[in-house]
Amino acid sequence: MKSAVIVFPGSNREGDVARALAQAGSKVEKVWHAETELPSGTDLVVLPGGFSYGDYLRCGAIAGRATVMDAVRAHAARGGLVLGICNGFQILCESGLLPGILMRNANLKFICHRQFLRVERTDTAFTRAYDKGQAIDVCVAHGEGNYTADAETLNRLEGEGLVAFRYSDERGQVTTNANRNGSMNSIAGIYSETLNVLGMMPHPENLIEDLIGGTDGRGLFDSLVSSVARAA
Amino acid sequence: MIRNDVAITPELVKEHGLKPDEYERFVALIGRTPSITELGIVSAMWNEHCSYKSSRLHLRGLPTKAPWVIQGPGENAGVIDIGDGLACIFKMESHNHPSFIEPYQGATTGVGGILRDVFTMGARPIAALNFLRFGEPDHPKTPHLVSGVVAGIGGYGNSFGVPTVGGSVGFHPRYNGNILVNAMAVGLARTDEIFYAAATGVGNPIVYLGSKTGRDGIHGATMASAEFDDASEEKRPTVQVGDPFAEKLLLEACLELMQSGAVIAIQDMGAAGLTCSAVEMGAKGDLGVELDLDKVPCREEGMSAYEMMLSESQERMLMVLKPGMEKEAEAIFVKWGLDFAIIGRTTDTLRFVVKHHGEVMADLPIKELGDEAPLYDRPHIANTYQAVIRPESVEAPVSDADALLRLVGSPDQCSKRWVWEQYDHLILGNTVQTPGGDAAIVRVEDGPKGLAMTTDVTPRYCEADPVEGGKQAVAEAWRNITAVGGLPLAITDNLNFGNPERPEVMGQFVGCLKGIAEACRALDFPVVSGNVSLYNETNGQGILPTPAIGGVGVLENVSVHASVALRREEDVLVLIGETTGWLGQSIYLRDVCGREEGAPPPVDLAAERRNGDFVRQLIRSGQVDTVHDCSDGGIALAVAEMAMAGGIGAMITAAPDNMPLHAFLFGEDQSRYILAMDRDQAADILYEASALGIPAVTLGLTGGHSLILPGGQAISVKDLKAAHESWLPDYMAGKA
Amino acid sequence: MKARVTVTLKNGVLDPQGKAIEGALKSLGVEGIGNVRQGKVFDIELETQDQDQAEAALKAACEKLLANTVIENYRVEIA
Amino acid sequence: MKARVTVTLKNGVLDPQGKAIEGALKSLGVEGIGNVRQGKVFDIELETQDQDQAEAALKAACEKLLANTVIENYRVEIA
Ligand SMILES: Nc1ncnc2c1ncn2[C@@H]1O[C@H](COP(=O)(O)OP(=O)(O)O)[C@@H](O)[C@H]1O
Ligand SMILES: [Mg+2]
Repeated sequence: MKSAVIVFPGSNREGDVARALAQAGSKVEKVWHAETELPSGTDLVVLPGGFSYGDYLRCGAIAGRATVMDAVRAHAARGGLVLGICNGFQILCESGLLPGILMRNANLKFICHRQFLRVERTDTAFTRAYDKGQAIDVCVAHGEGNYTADAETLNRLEGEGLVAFRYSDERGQVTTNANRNGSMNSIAGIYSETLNVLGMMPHPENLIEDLIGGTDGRGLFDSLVSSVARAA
Repeated sequence: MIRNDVAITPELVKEHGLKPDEYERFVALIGRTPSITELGIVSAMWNEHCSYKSSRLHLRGLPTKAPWVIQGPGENAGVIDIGDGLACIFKMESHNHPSFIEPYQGATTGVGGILRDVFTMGARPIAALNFLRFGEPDHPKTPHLVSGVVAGIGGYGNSFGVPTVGGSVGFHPRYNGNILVNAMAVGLARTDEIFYAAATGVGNPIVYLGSKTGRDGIHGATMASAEFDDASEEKRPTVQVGDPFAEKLLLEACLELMQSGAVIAIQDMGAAGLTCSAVEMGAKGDLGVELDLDKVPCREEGMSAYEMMLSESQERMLMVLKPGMEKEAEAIFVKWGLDFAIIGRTTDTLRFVVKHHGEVMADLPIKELGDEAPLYDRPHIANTYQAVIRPESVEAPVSDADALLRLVGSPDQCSKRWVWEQYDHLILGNTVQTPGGDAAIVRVEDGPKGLAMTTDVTPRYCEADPVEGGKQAVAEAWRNITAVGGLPLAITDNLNFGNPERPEVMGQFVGCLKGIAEACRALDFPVVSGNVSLYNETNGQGILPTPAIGGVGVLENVSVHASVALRREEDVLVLIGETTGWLGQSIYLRDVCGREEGAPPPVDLAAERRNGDFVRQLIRSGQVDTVHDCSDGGIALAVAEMAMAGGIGAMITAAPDNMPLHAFLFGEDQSRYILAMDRDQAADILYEASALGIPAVTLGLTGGHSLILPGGQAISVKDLKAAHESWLPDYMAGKA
Repeated sequence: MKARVTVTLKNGVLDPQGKAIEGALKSLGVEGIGNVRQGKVFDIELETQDQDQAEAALKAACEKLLANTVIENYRVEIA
Repeated sequence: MKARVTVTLKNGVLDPQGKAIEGALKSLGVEGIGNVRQGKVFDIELETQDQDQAEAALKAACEKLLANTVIENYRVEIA
């Protein structure tokens, strides 16, 4: 498996996600935002966390229009896998690859804490290593993760089962308390219609080791590697 | 636009913060009347912030050497060897005055400045910490300052991409008019790839890098050394705005350029911007410097030489490049979208020459600007020491349990979660111990090594007895690192004091330094970098003497460490260190009895070292994994914190017969640790301790859902946690 | 030539920031403030003197970047 | 009554956002854009019908919260 991690000016979790991918057994190549093509043989494109372009204007807005995004769009259109984490999710929304937008957190503050997520479905390339309804312990670190979409979009996401993760308590219960950024329907991550693009605010890449808080994030990367292996 | 030929009047000299005799000294040095640009340059070089004129003499007494010290004070940051070819580079710096005027931007630019100090030396920042002091909670400005400063620290560090892993927050009326915002950065480099500020070689290009120069913070450095008065709010436009995005690009570009081998010397533009950086590079390398300001990238039109030399625009660097490597260097900066301009060269004249529009605006002897700066041995008087308060003379609380509940929920002792949740403390995936423990632990690359780090000082101790307070600050930092299993290696300090022209304040400064030096020597914990912030005083009211200590230690195997959280039921709690029930200057005396009095607890440095070495050995050998040091609030607060962190109750069974119970529970005797371990282990450890002459007693047992005090009073861990976690968020929401 | 672009949230789009400001003003004791909505302005210097060219450039800037037209409206005024 | 408050950075104060946007517009091929500076607008509904009261409330809102007068200017227009 080969992953391309796109680096924008201001990306800062590219190393974290590269480490998680490598640990799961993927080859990883970092790709500069000004490139027009992805490395040949790319299975997965990752848009990492960070503050691309300082998060100035709107989070992900400037990166969403970077040169390399045309290549990412083409990759997605071919059915290639795309994962956007945190700032990457914001970029996916701004570039039109995913619907909706991430607004400022309800308390208007950046928040960094451990957070449980309920895994909504396990039949995708991203989540097959998890159990349905499992509560996984990951971390969040963002100022603008408040997922917002119009009623029609929200209905479609729910109706078609495109919600990937919701903020929950440790038992997988979706509660108001667990939804600290104010996201609609407690949405923490969504898929594209074809389930090959995933955007999520939390950071599974920071929970891959027992020593550093736990290993609940590994499932996502293991899922990707095994999915690609299966497809090959 | 300021012309270079304005007449230099006594008023103008005064406005530049130079005393008449300092100005005379300068005129004598150059043998003529200076131009306005020259006056600006010397005012920047000779103010307190850059010249350390009041403190230099006393700083010489600090121990700065050890076999593992690669670079002590004097460079952008200190450097220590942590083995395996790796160096840890760190420093702490204040941004107190700017943060009071504009808390968000003041704090961001403070963080930006200290990160730059660290990566200037070739290190990639791996962690940030901060030390904050605000006025009393009821002061109308306090909530606004807390919210702005915290958002600013987070705003910069989060975007830059460094985990903010630790720090300290406290409140006291003596900070009402002068808050403290001290930021610390820790970086990592290979020992053979460290970069310094001294220029070498004549005729080498001097290059300007980073963001453009604007009229930001002109006089900022002078402001940092001027006492506040009520008119100071009008100095506002000198506030700079931070751009963490530009800094992140600057980091990547600088590290890439350093790898290319093109860099001879590098210096960040901090206080007094281009002036300080250029003069230091030349003076340290025994070279002259010639600058052509026509080449400086400017953000605004019509900037004069004076303005360019004094601008404190952020995210800028100065480098001396290897000749012939200009093109390669420029390509790297263009790729990262940053400015790059050759603005001068090194010379063999030992003069600092500044040209603008073909005219010489300044021509000064470069070494004398630094070496001949005024040096003061300001009068200082020793403090009047406060009497030792005997434990028996301090009233008992109505209820020990209520007193404890009150302390865990007090402004100074409550959880600072509201603060550190605004900081990304997990980025980079190496944070082994997150905020909330004794010291933060960050894994070094992929391990197995780790670094432990902390910031500490107890200002009320320093106020009551500067020497003991200085010792205690260092000892507490050493203890916090030890408590997680780290071997303390070196410190950075941030010496925050009032007006040094007052002999009492100078007395505090001298006393604290004496204590710091003594403790550093006794604990083999040298000072490798630091910062002095004086004139923290408004309308004659100075801050508490606050020499913040930033300590760093190493863990050879980071997976073997200890933390404060109780892990198991039925563990035995063991107390290491001697307890006399010292209540003078304790939190109990202040926050329960309403008295801020007495001599602070003394630190026996030999015992400190012996107890700490013993505890560290227990952690390293894997015998103990649960440790907390005893500090503010004594045994009771320490056990409460262990219970809250682990969600497991505990029973304190030891009850002394030689002191009142409240003195035992809340006394702040130094050099103590509380350990939790299983029964068999405990017997061995108590035996080992007694063989070594180390005081050790069984304190109690873990288990249940409550903390039970001697005599049977119980508080549920849930209630403790509710009190501990609620004060700060409620206060910030206007509810407390 | 100079222009000002104003970007505001579409009606019906939730504005957490506006809401928070509203609340903060109330608790600061500022009386008589009802609903608050926050938007952005961009003051732009144009390198052309031609009105049509300027308008075209500004429209392009808004559509391509300055506004997220899914949730935002924009307005251009040339000084 | 409705009002619009516009908050802009004082001259000479660094505007990292404006700078980044300027760069982005250039790289998106939008021609003729010079300097960009970003500010904020607040659209505010007032609960009073009295012009003087409204002005006083808005001024208080700006000074206390909406503008950081250390680095920003503000302008109030009542519709
Ligand atoms: N400003 C801050 N930023 C980050 N962490 C903080 C801050 N203030 C306090 N903390 C964390 O809260 C914990 C308790 O702080 P403190 O009571 O000062 O500890 P100690 O008494 O062990 O020095 C520490 O882990 C500290 O790092
Ligand atoms: Mg401690």
